Amino acid sequence: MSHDIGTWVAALLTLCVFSFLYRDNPFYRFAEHLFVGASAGYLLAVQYQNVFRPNVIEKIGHGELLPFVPLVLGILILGRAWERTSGLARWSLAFYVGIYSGIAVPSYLQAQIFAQLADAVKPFQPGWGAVNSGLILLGFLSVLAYFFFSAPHKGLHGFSARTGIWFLMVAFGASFGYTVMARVSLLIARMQFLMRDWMGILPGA
Amino acid sequence: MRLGPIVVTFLTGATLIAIFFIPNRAAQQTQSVILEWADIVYAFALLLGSISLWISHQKKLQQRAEGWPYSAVTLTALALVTVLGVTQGVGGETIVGKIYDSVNAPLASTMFSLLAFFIASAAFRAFRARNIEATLLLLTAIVMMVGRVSIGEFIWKGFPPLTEWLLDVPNLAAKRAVAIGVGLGAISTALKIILGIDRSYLGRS
Amino acid sequence: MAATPNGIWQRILGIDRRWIFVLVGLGTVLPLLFPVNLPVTPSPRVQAAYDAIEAVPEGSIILMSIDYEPDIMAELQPMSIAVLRHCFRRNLKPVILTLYPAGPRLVEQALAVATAAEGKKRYEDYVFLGYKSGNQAVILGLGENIRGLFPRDFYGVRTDSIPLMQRVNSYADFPLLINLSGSSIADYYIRIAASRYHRPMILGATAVMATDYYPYLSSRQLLGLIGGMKGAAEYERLMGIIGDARRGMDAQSLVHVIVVILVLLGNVALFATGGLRRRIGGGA
Amino acid sequence: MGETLDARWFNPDRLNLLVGLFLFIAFLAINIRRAKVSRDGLFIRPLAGLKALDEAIGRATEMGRPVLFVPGIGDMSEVGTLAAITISSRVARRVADLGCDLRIPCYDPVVTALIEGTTREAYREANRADSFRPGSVYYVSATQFAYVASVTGTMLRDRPATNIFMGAFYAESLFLAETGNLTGAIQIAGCDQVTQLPFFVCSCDYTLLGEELYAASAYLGREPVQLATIAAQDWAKALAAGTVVLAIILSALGHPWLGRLLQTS
Repeated sequence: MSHDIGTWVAALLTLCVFSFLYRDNPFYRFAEHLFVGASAGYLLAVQYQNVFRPNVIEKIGHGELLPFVPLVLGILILGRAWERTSGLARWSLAFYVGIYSGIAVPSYLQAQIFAQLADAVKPFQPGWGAVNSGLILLGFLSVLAYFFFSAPHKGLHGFSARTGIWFLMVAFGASFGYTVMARVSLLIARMQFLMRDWMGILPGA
Repeated sequence: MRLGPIVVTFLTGATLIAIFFIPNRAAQQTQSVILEWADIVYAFALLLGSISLWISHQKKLQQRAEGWPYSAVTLTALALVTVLGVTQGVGGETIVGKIYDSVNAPLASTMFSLLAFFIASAAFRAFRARNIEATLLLLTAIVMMVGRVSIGEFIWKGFPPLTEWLLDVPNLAAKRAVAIGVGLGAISTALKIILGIDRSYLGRS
Repeated sequence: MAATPNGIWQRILGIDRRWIFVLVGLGTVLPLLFPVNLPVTPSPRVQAAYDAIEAVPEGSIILMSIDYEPDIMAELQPMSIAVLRHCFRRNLKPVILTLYPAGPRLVEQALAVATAAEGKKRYEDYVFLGYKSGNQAVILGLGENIRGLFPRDFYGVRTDSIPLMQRVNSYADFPLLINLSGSSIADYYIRIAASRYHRPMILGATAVMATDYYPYLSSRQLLGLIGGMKGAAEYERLMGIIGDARRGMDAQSLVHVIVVILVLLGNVALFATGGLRRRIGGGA
Repeated sequence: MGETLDARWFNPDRLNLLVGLFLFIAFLAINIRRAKVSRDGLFIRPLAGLKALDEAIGRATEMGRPVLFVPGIGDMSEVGTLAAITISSRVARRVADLGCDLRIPCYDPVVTALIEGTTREAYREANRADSFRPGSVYYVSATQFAYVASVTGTMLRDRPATNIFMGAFYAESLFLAETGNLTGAIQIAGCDQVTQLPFFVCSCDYTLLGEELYAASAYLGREPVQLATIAAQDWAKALAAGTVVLAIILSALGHPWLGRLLQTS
């Protein structure tokens, strides 16, 4: 058994969460509420230490004026706390939404559309590879057809949309199968923690 | 009254799109400053959220509502971690760092590992060969689950290449089409906001 | 419709899900206690990642971003250790950073294991810049002025004064970028470092994320891809070392087999009770 | 690469992207015009999940139990979140009309502030401003599994009759959907992360796949201009498909220039 308090706390909380598998119970509920409080507090402290202090307090302390702009925007957002000042937050939110919408447009255009298209137009591979290239093209076109909203799924369009669904289902199955692996890995690591670091019944470090 | 914020969104959004096409150093630096401002606004939003979290649990505590002792847990954790983190820092050697390692980290990884159990029960319940689509999903998932681990190779040498093929051909085709569709959807959603076509984020009028 | 032989199948269909949980739990614990060490064969993508590191000229400085938190370290930490050891073995000099506030502890842990195993020293063989907030802004900034972005390293030393750092200041100075990521941070690196700056890039991701990045492999935006604990185990195999990833692989196999058997059992039961025609079961 | 490019005011390597952007804006403009001119509006294929949305909210009202809306764990940099905000305002409007209880636990604090505003507005529009409960839209924690722990707690203890998951979801998808399945709620999901879709498909009654999420946000508005954006996307998709086929044929004939036009940096 471990002699470290931190390990004991971690192990007991681990067991509290595992108890959820049986059913909702006070131990799980305790862990849940502890987690919400501790994580919200941690995030707040991290933001203070890594964003607010260096980018606002220290810069203003050095006589910079520019940080007053986000400071004011930030204070406006706090207006949401009261009904009467709630409308003020709109300005900061509008700014914030504008930023991320603006970044999204070119980024998605480049990485998700052009890069994918550039790859999709590669010439077919020779020999048997051509069969795969053809299947990829077929799948690509039929899945696009499934996501074509301006026409009903009838006739040729309906047929290709249905083929598209098949490709989608295979992709979903692949994701599901792959995910099983990831989740089991996490469980293995938790068990390694309980059995090795806490109970000390597994070898290795 | 709503016009102001809409203009703000348009200007920031359009500026960030433009910056993407301008390699000029001044433009790139402007982008960094704007993103830093966004971070500061986020920090205030986090403060706002944490205040509302505090108020709602305090209310439960005061009214002795059902489960109020749990609210006390959340409040204590929130206050403690925030105060310690702001005054003493959040690095590995601080108290908050230790709390993080023995409370937040194990809770998060154990919650995450519960998915290993859920994925098994979901597979058992929902993977039923009811029609072609469901059967394709089920078969692909089974091949992936068996083929990606050592035992798959043990059973049949062809499993690993088959999983590779599934990922490289049908999966790639479907994901590529979805990526392009999602990319277009994302661009149009972002453009709608920048151009003021969709104002729902401000509360429609 | 439920004749006597159907009774048992009906009961299988209606089994309490907690029995499934017990099976999964046993399937994880038992192989850890009694390992049989099933063999691990490297996949082409992991091999490609390995080869990409092999292809970098000895002595080069490479950039490494380690971006995950403890909740998924099970999948990525063994990978970080294996990749770091590989770099050290090849005498490459990683400049490491993290975009998660909880990242530094994990990076330090990984470095402790890797440097001890390969006998390497801070500042001579690697630099750890520490954590910087602002995800995308940092990734953009790395293309501009790294020493400006990180005036001091994690241990408070001025980056301008570190000889290793004097040789690098933007993506262009690194022949290889390695990102070990548990989130969409990987997308930003692909969009910015790999696409905009054309940097050769290797990605280590969780098993779930990995399938999403296959398209980038065939478009050569990624040179190699290591997915999850299995990928890490394959990498350990290529390196000829045994770490936590390879130790977990037996349990991995057994649980997969359990899930597959459950699915088959469910379908047989459904077929036997005529449920296929009646459309019972399922959440749909 | 940095230093030499600094003084330029345009990156010629991105000309193709700029052309693409203007082309898409042109598609938008043309379709908005078409939508305004045409009398019956544009045809947009109905989405099964959306029809179910109304029924599910109605069912919660009949049962006297709350509706739970989960906007995902994306921040504002993910467009799925923008769609979730728009959808939440439509759902809030419907809920306000029917007068049932709504819970919207949020992960991102900025998203919380936005949704709080749109929900309040939706109640006002329905002339039910007084029945908006200030605590119904609340921030939980921007930590993935702390958020999940709290939301699953809400599912188990408040027993919402309808769970709506819309936005960007990651590993928590299965956790939320399985817990919801256990409580017997009607579940409708929409997600733009392909890797998470199989879990929603397995555990939810209806799932909007990929870009259907974005389409839903436009569709729910039922305004001609919104529908026009879907049509514009379809044009772009048709163009993409056509380009791919043409480029492959051209390069087979020895003219790879079209493919090269798509390369960006």
